[in-house]
Amino acid sequence: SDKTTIRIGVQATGTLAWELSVLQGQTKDIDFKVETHPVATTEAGKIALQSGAVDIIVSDWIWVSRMRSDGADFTFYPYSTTSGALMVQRNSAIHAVKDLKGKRLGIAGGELDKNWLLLQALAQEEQLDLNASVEKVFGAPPLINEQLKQGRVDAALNYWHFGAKLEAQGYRQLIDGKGILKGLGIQENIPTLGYVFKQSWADSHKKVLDSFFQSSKKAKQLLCASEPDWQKVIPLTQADDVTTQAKLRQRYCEGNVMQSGIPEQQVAERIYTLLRTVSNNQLTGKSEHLQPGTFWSQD
Amino acid sequence: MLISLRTAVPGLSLLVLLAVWQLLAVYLNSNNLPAPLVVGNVFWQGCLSGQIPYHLGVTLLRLIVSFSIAMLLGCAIGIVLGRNKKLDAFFDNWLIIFLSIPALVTIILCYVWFGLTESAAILAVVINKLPNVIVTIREGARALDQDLLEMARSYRFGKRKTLLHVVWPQLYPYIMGATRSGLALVWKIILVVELLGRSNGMGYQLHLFFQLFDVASILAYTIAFVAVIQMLELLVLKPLDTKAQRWRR
Amino acid sequence: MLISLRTAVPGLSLLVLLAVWQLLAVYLNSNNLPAPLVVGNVFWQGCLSGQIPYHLGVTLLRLIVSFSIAMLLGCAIGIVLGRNKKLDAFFDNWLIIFLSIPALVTIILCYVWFGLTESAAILAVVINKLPNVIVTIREGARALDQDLLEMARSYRFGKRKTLLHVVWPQLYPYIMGATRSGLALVWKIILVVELLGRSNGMGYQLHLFFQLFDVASILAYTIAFVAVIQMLELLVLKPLDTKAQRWRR
Amino acid sequence: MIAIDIKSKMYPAKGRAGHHLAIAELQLLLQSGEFVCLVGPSGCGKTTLLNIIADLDRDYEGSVNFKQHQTHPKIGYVFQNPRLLPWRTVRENIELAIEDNSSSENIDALLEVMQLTQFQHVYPERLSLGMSRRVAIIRGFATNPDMLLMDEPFVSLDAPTARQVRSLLITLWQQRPHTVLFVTHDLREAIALADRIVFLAAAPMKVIADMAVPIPRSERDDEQAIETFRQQLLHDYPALK
Amino acid sequence: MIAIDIKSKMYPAKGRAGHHLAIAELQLLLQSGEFVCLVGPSGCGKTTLLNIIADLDRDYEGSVNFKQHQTHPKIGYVFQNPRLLPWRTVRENIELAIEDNSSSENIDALLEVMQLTQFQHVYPERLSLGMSRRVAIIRGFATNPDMLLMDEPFVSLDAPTARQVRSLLITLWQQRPHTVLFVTHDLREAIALADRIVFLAAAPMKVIADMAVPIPRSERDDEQAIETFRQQLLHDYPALK
Ligand SMILES: Nc1ncnc2c1ncn2[C@@H]1O[C@H](COP(=O)(O)OP(=O)(O)OP(=O)(O)O)[C@@H](O)[C@H]1O
Ligand SMILES: Nc1ncnc2c1ncn2[C@@H]1O[C@H](COP(=O)(O)OP(=O)(O)OP(=O)(O)O)[C@@H](O)[C@H]1O
Ligand SMILES: [Mg+2]
Ligand SMILES: [Mg+2]
Repeated sequence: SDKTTIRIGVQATGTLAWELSVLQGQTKDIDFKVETHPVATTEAGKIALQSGAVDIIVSDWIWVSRMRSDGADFTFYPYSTTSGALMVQRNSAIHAVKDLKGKRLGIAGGELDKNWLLLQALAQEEQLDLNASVEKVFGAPPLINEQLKQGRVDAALNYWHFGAKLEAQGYRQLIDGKGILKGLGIQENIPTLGYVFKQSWADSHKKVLDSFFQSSKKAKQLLCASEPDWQKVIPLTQADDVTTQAKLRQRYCEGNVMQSGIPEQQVAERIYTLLRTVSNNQLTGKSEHLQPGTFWSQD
Repeated sequence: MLISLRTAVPGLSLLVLLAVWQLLAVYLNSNNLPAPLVVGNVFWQGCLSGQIPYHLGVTLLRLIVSFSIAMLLGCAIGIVLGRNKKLDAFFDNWLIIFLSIPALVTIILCYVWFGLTESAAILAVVINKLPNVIVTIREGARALDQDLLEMARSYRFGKRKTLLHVVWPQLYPYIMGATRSGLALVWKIILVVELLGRSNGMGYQLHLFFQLFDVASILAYTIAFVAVIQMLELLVLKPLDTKAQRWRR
Repeated sequence: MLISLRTAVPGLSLLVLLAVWQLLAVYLNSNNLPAPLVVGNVFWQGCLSGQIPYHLGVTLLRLIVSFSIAMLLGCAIGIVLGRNKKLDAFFDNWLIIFLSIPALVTIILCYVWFGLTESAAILAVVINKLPNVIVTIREGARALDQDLLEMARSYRFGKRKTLLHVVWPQLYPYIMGATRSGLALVWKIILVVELLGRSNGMGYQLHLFFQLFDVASILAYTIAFVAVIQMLELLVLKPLDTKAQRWRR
Repeated sequence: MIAIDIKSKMYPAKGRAGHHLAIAELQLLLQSGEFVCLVGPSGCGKTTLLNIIADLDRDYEGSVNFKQHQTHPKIGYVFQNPRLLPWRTVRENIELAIEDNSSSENIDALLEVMQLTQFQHVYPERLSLGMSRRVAIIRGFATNPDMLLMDEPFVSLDAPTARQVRSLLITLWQQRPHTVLFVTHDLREAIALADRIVFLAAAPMKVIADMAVPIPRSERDDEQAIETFRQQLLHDYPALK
Repeated sequence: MIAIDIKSKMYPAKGRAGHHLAIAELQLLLQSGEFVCLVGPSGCGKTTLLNIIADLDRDYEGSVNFKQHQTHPKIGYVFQNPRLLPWRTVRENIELAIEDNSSSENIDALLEVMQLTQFQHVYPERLSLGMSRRVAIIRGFATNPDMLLMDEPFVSLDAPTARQVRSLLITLWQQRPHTVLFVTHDLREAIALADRIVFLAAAPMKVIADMAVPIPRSERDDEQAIETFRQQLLHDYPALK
């Protein structure tokens, strides 16, 4: 077959794998071939993209902008708006961000975690310097979950599927990324994750890429709407209990990029500036503005 | 009687280890330390499904190739640096630098430059392991017995004979040390290498289980690897030791 | 003249390395390998802002503590196992097992059991490093000169004197090997330990940069560490070497 | 008095070499303060015997009894090879063997006699073999032992030095008579020094002759009396020729 | 003919030990096929000299010239200590030193004379020191060298064995006269073996006497002629006493 091949770096535990499995089930509708390349971590995905082993990975637009400012020609197309969440014990006394004061907070991914930075910005609006007033515990996501379960931290800010797993086990979600943005006065649905690929590659594969995006959208809808398709995906969730599976599906579907996807430039710019100030340039790099071309547009 | 005791002791020590593990598991009673039986079961399932043999095999292949390259090159360079003061003065710096470059850096650079290929992965392991071998063997080469070297020279042993019969046996304990602790090191590095750029192997799998916090599976895979290393020790290293140490009184 | 040459060679070798790096950077012209100057700049900024000294300090502290514990314990156990065949037969198995348990597993278990605390981190490093030290020193202890030990016994040196004056100097090259390659190993492990569960230190920082794929910063931090190790080598290990090797002809 | 009664000393089989019966049924009585020379072919087990007496080798059948001494007596063992610690200087090597560091003048005197004063701070690798041997002899003397075991101690010494060292040994022995067991291949030396000479045969080691020396102790080994006694010995035991 | 002309041999200063002038202005001519004994006090530089001749030490001023030989001649060096490879058996140690492995009968014969046949497959750690020395001697002989350097080779041999080995040495030398440089402290042995004896003094090494021996070569060192010549020597050079 002379179908164009798209090579995609897929994290074994990520939702992209679900989608692709549905998508690949519909070979007759699509005019391209997907070649999945399993990667273990997000970093492994980035390496794969840089070394040219894959064409597309899933990552975030802040990173894309940062890399662009360093001369790389990556670009971003929205994939999901799901974001991490702040979890506490069901009967915890913590009910609002300001209750975190003096508590032990577990944070996945380190001090440049976007949710953590935005949470700090939100607390700032309430005149609370979170960075100084909570006892931070950074660690790998699974360890952070474990810490919460063992009661070694009072709250945990973790990636969304770790949050979902906690939720299925009866933990309470205090606030999620979307909620934090709302609190900061940003109502728009901003994508957190997206397909990232080389601009040059995209330019020469416009048609295929477009049809890939279409198919992926369709796959998403199938996953959320059709029971048989979901059943096929269940083993990929790597969760044994139905509650967790359901929670994962729910969170995943909530994150669907319903609108055309491209965020309004000035909203993205606002978040960018926010992250830039809170992280003291560390997350975004030197560039004062979101790099033009960070968001890919077909035309 | 004596011989049976000698073979019994290692078995006994294994049993004691298992008992300690079982006790700890019972005492902690959390799924952070599953009991041996649970892990054994997972291990067995993994073997039956072919998952463990597959990933173990892939990793072992990488391990053997990169370990052999690193040991051969490392011995050669180590001997040269240990015997040649001038070269040593020049390359000493490089050695220290390569010793202290984080594995992460070399792995990323290897992958980014040479692509996510098998050879890049192996190269990354070799680069990480090589300086360690060199440093150990260099110490050995510095401590060579001058008397015996002079003897070899006056009886015109030549390069090959000297290396084989005079230098090698003296380096043997260093090489054994580098082999044993080196296997462990390569194994540690290979896990990271696989984590960052391979789609199979123990490192890839272990990370998966870590994400799922599946300690039983992590331990099952660990057991598989430990078993292989034990076999290697019993079937290759121990007999080599016995043979090489025969001459000691 | 000779002395000035001797001090010039290491400098020269550094220059050559820098030149190679510069050439590679120019040739590849990608931000995956920034030029020395770029990295130097990042390094300088990091020093000025106090970031590098802070994280480096934290990591060094961990390194020193865990390295010292591992070396001391490792030497003691290594000597005992090397000299006592029975104990060795029993613990040999354990050693191999602990050698081949992946760093990931011990680190995770330490953190899970003892929380994301400083002592858990150090314990994890020690557990990873200890078997390597033991294995190397054990080889050394096995190769001890029987004649000198007999001499010490017949002149009633006692335990302390024998250890200090007869055993230690013979183990010296093994210990130096274990120190040099061990520093590198501890450094590699500490990075993972910090990455998985600490809120500061080089590993934590490197992971942040790694997430951002900021190779320049990664290299800048690497340089900081390499500089420290070089200092250690120049100010401690080299003089020790010279002192300890004085007696050689 | 020292009663040596070795039923058997066997070196275990190992590799291609079978086990080796080094000593069998050896009885030997040493009076305290006696100076005994052991003379026997190379490989007959002299070093093995000294090791057993020095308690370095416990892997034998039999017993070595030190009467008069509750514990094992202090032994100065001059090994067949020097066995100096290469990483300690000449002086340090000697001092390490002495339990009390008080006898520094004693060491000075010994170094002087052995013509090693200017080498006292030198590492053994920078000595000639004969010089290392002399250091080992000093070490044996300096410990002021109850018993002196000397395994061919004077082989690398030139004639004048050997004479001086023999004279030193005799002086030391006269100051404080201690039991000396002295291995040598040189019959003249044995006759000059010993109260008693024990002749040994090999495989396994056994005593073929044990005789008192009727000649006064002397540092010189080429006096006529010695030569005469030697001729007589060679005549009585042609195996020694 | 071998022309040795050493302007100076200096051991460099190191640690607390200053530099040491071992040899200064030493001229020595050896005829090919000559058997020369070196006699001198311990530490005078005999081993240093042999090392220079054997080309093991190139750090000296001066030259060693081998006439008749384009290249450096094949040398059999019996070191002062045995220097056997402990991880090779007796036989392997000997065979390794031989370039062609054809001379296995030769080795058998030598092992026989040295009474080591039954130890040929034993590792050196299981030998007595005297036995190791004998192995080293066999190694030196077996290479069939152009020149034989022997550094106190017979010190650990009992009298009968020593006589046998001397006899072997003489036989070998008669079969194929090669230059022998033989270090010994035993004047009788030197007189019995040598064509010429060179007496050395120490610090730095110099020749104090160089004389032909007017006595036929003999394996026995206690013949009357030897004793007479020795007495005369001691009389002429009291320093040797
Ligand atoms: N490696 C060395 N470094 C420094 N000095 C040395 C070294 N080797 C030997 N010497 C010195 O050189 C001198 C001569 O040593 P050499 O070994 O040649 O003596 P020798 O005549 O063989 O003595 P012996 O009869 O005791 O073997 C000695 O004073 C010794 O201290
Ligand atoms: N460690 C050992 N293992 C096996 N056999 C040994 C060992 N040491 C010595 N022997 C054997 O025991 C016998 C006696 O050895 P020993 O060293 O006591 O001889 P010796 O009388 O001191 O000889 P020499 O005069 O040559 O020093 C020798 O035949 C030797 O081969
Ligand atoms: Mg002996
Ligand atoms: Mg000498």
